[in-house]
Amino acid sequence: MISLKVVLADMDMPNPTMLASGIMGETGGSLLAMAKGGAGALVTKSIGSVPRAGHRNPTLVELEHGYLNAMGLPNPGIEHFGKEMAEALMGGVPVVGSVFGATPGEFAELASRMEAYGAHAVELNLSCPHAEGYGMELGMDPEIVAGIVKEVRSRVNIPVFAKLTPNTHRLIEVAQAAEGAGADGIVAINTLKAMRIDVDMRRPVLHNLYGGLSGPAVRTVGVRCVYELYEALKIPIIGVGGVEDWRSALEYIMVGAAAVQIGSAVGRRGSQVFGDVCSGIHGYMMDNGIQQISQLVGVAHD
Amino acid sequence: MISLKVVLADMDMPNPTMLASGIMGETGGSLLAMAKGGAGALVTKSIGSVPRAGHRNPTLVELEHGYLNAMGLPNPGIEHFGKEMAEALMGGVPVVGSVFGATPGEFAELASRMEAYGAHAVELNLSCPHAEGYGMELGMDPEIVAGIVKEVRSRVNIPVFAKLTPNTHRLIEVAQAAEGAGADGIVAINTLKAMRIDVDMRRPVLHNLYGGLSGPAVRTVGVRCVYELYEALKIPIIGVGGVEDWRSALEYIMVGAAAVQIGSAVGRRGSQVFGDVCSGIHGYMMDNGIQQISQLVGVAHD
Amino acid sequence: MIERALTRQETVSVAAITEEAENVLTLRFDWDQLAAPGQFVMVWLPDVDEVPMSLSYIGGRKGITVKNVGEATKALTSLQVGDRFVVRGPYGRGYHLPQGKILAVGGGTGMASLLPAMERIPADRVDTAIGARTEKELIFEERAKGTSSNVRVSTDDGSKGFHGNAVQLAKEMMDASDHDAVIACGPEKMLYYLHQLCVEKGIPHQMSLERYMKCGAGLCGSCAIDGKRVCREGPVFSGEDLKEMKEFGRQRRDECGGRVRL
Amino acid sequence: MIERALTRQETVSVAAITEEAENVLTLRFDWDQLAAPGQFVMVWLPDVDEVPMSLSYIGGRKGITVKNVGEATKALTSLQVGDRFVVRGPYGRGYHLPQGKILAVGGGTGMASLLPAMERIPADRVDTAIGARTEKELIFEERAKGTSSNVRVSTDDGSKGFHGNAVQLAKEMMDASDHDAVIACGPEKMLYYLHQLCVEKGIPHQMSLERYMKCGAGLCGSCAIDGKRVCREGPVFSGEDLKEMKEFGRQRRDECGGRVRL
Ligand SMILES: Cc1cc2nc3c(=O)[nH]c(=O)nc-3n(C[C@H](O)[C@H](O)[C@H](O)COP(=O)(O)OP(=O)(O)OC[C@H]3O[C@@H](n4cnc5c(N)ncnc54)[C@H](O)[C@@H]3O)c2cc1C
Ligand SMILES: Cc1cc2nc3c(=O)[nH]c(=O)nc-3n(C[C@H](O)[C@H](O)[C@H](O)COP(=O)(O)OP(=O)(O)OC[C@H]3O[C@@H](n4cnc5c(N)ncnc54)[C@H](O)[C@@H]3O)c2cc1C
Ligand SMILES: Cc1cc2nc3c(=O)[nH]c(=O)nc-3n(C[C@H](O)[C@H](O)[C@H](O)COP(=O)(O)O)c2cc1C
Ligand SMILES: Cc1cc2nc3c(=O)[nH]c(=O)nc-3n(C[C@H](O)[C@H](O)[C@H](O)COP(=O)(O)O)c2cc1C
Ligand code: FES
Ligand code: FES
Repeated sequence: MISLKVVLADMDMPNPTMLASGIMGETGGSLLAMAKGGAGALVTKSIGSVPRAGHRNPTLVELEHGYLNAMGLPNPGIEHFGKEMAEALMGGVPVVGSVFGATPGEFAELASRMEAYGAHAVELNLSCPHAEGYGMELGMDPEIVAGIVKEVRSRVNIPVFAKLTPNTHRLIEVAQAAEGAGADGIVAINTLKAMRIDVDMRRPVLHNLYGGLSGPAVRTVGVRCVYELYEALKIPIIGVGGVEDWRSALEYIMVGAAAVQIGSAVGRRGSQVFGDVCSGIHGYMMDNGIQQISQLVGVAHD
Repeated sequence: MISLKVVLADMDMPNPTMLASGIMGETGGSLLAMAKGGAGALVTKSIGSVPRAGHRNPTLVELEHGYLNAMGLPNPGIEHFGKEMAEALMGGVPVVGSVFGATPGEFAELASRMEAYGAHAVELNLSCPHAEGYGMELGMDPEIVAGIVKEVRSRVNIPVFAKLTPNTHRLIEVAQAAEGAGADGIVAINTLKAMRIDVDMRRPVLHNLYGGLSGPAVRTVGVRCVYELYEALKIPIIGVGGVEDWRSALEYIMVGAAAVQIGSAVGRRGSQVFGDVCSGIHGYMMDNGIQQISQLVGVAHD
Repeated sequence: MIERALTRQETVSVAAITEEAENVLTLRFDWDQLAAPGQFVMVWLPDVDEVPMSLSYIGGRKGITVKNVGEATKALTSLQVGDRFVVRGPYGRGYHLPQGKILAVGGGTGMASLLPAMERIPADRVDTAIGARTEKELIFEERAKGTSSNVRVSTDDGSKGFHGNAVQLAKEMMDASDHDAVIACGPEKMLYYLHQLCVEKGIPHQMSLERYMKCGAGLCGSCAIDGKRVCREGPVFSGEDLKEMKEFGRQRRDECGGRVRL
Repeated sequence: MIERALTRQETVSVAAITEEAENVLTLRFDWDQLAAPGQFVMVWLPDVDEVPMSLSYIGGRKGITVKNVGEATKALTSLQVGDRFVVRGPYGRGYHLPQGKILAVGGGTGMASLLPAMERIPADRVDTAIGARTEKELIFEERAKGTSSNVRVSTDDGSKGFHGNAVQLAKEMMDASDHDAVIACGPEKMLYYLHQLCVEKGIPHQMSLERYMKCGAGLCGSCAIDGKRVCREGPVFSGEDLKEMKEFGRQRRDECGGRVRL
């Protein structure tokens, strides 16, 4: 019997696809819709301590090969997010609460609120490239990252994932620091810092000037990062960046990802992208006589 | 009279388009062909001290939105390159000698050989992501870069350009170090470190495992880098990464590039891409009442 | 397998301006892009904002009809002929053109979204109810007459036509003759009661909704209503879709994604 | 403005193997990709190498005809039915099918590139000269007979057919009857003298060249001949192109890009 089941740091998932943070993850209803589409786990929008409107529009640019976004971490704040979590949990798959903060204490507080709301794990956004004082600004420094992970780890009993940025040559160091501080998994990659100019208007399109590049354009960068992480770490890695079909999901799995997250592809393919990826993987396993998806994790290193 | 002429660190160019290093730059004949296609200047393949075969094939992957390459710096060696330079110089546009080495002394020696061959400027490859001991391994450290630039600067009388990597969060620091050490211009960006897996074969496609991503996929990253560099530097910046038409060239110019280099687009569009970009820019200048291309440099910062 | 192709982003310039009513005007612009009735575009005014607007004209010369309600719409309604702005799209799913006799019900700027659909249906198959608070805010009455055999108007204050709201007028028109389908766009409260009415009478219907939109492209989730994206699965939803929505007519979201009671 | 679309990379498996001569065999594989006569593919054998190979069959079931000369070709000629390899392409510009009476001249594995072109021209318009060093190395004689009204063979050692080289044989055939065009593929020295002959006789001709190829896609420049990319502007060049080449027949490049005398 072919099985796509994954146990990710104690989290039981029916399949290795997860909704990536920030895409359709702000409301309980939209999270539920992704579970219906077949996602094996759901990551919420990154939630902060207080409501936040995010950057002014334009916050998104469509490119032929992906998207550029500078949403600026809009979110209703942790206080109001309990209702959304309650709804999302009805999807029957694990829900991972993504949080962002400026200090270890803020991260830990948010994480423990997420735990209280019933989150199966917490994901620390240490990698957003377009929100000053948050995200990537912290996530490029191994010591800061270790401090945050340690504090969170000591305050919650659910798995803690650290989501990292590829916008530095220190990715591996940072990941090892997170592992050393007790992280249960590494999520890579967040978006690449990027900018688009409107030549007619002679200015950057995004109101925030720069933003984060996602989608197929970043896939080869993400796959490279996961390959390198797999050689350097013992904890599981969750691959993200440009997954849009079963082949791109398997690229990540073969370089060492225990699971993959899908974000941008939801834009054009809708929630069924999760189901489509899974049935594609199932077909591949059938054709190749593979029973457990775990048999494929890391095979590209042999 | 509309003019596309550019004076780049004393180098007179008929237009702001240059051939990027490593594309059709290994032989005099192919460099000449790019001049015929309309390039305003030619950068040679990066040349080292001795002949080098580069990595074994596959050295290139075609993607929908670009290429992944790990050529591994194949080149005939500086000794044999004089003949190619002599031929390239017949193109009537400036020829920039690109060189790579492991030490300041090696760079300086190569640069002065290039000067002797008649190069109008020298470009230091501090950014190749797939050749051990060279390129990016040096180019992420401001001190190493300053040391190399200083040594080269003291040995040649032609302009010295430093070509930098985006695979680090220290790009600005590195560029400032190069400027401080006497560089006459910064070239950005080289390719992004990346990897592609063949899912059927379950292994990386490139024989070198990882390589460098180029083409439209990296354009928004390159534009962001040039935008940041323009705010931090006084010396001219040469933009490169995903330029394929006049709009993408103007994106770079508007964020502050004095000139642009074109590499990947030569693959599918051929040498006429230079002429096409220039006539497109000419049309834009006509429509917008602009006489000198320099009037557009950096306008996206206003 | 790709559901939707890339949308185009393009700079256009104002070709003509028509004042439709107090504080409402139509900007026409030439944009060579296929669009279906009911689709919308994201309109960017540099330095100001980027906001969603229904296409009120979908031929080669397109149009948006803007009501001045805040900063972005004020800037849009201040544009002059020749001024430039940037559009991306078209986005969303529009109306499926229904068979038989149609009743089109528009409130406020809702007529902007309906008219391109009405213009693709023979006039003798279309009845129209246009609602406004007062005569001065009434729009597109003449244009509706060109594409509809029977156009009636309601005003809340009775300053013109039927004295009452658009739903009451629609009920009267439904009672007066049989309709095979209803298409509607307007304030959500109006749509909500019209939906109840249609369900009661068993008339198939489609309604175009509005939600706070950021990306417009189906990613950010800010426009979600019961997990459906107004920018992608909508803005036009069928009566069946609407029936299943717990938030329809009851709740929207603010810019932070917080719940707001309607 | 995009000159060439993206080529596809795909895993295929060996469907059939035919031994053509000593050390030369044809691998057939099903690959659903349009290809023109004269185009080539990059063939990757994981852990070994990736090398250029002309397509010797261009229908749905494609083929490459490989001569074992080194590591990659040895590995290729050791494959069994069912074994897999990866192809990308097809690359390059093939033959423009000429009008009138054609003389096709193939030396060594050159016939592999010519046959798909010959098979698109009625047999009564095609004469063929196949050159080999010795009878044992002769390939595709039977296949050529199926698509050619007159097939002649030359061997350097006289072990079969005309005793001499393919250019001498071609001259004899040109003298014997009129030809409107020549197409040819084979060792560069052969092509060089054949080109001289065609120029002398004023016969339009096209020839497929080989150079050391790395990327195959028109970027790296390793295949350049007088600034032209054999992988993009070639591999098939016209007589006019060849006339302008200073390196044709004289010089090639090694893996480092260094000049090598032919
Ligand atoms: C699919 C769709 C089609 C629309 N078509 C039209 C139309 O044809 N004509 C027209 O006049 N208006 C239309 N609107 C509404 C229009 O987008 C808002 O009036 C406009 O965004 C207000 O911006 P502002 O800066 O002028 O006002 P603000 O002062 O920013 O806001 C006024 C009110 O407008 C709404 N609003 C503000 N920003 C947005 C946003 N990004 N997305 C949705 N609502 C917003 C909010 O409810 C807010 O309370 C449409 C909205 C949607 C979602
Ligand atoms: C457009 C084109 C079409 C070709 N078609 C055919 C064909 O139909 N049948 C066939 O048997 N051969 C063909 N070749 C030649 C074939 O590519 C080489 O024989 C093969 O690459 C040799 O590899 P190897 O590892 O076996 O030998 P090596 O031991 O690596 O080299 C043997 C010789 O082959 C040549 N060679 C090696 N690698 C390459 C390379 N990457 N590109 C070009 N030449 C190379 C060199 O001249 C070298 O001296 C073609 C070459 C080109 C450029
Ligand atoms: C519109 C948008 C919003 C995002 N918001 C978040 C976020 O809030 N937190 C986060 O960790 N990542 C966020 N991301 C990054 C994604 O989770 C993901 O890392 C990235 O987009 C690459 O994956 P993809 O190519 O599948 O989209 C966002 C991405 C997009 C496109
Ligand atoms: C096949 C290939 C070979 C390259 N070789 C070199 C090189 O030798 N030296 C160098 O500085 N950059 C090299 N580059 C990088 C390019 O010069 C350029 O920085 C990069 O490709 C981005 O530009 P593009 O998108 O226009 O290709 C190479 C790129 C490619 C695709
Ligand atoms: S506006 Fe972003 S998903 Fe609809
Ligand atoms: S093989 Fe690279 S350009 Fe032809």
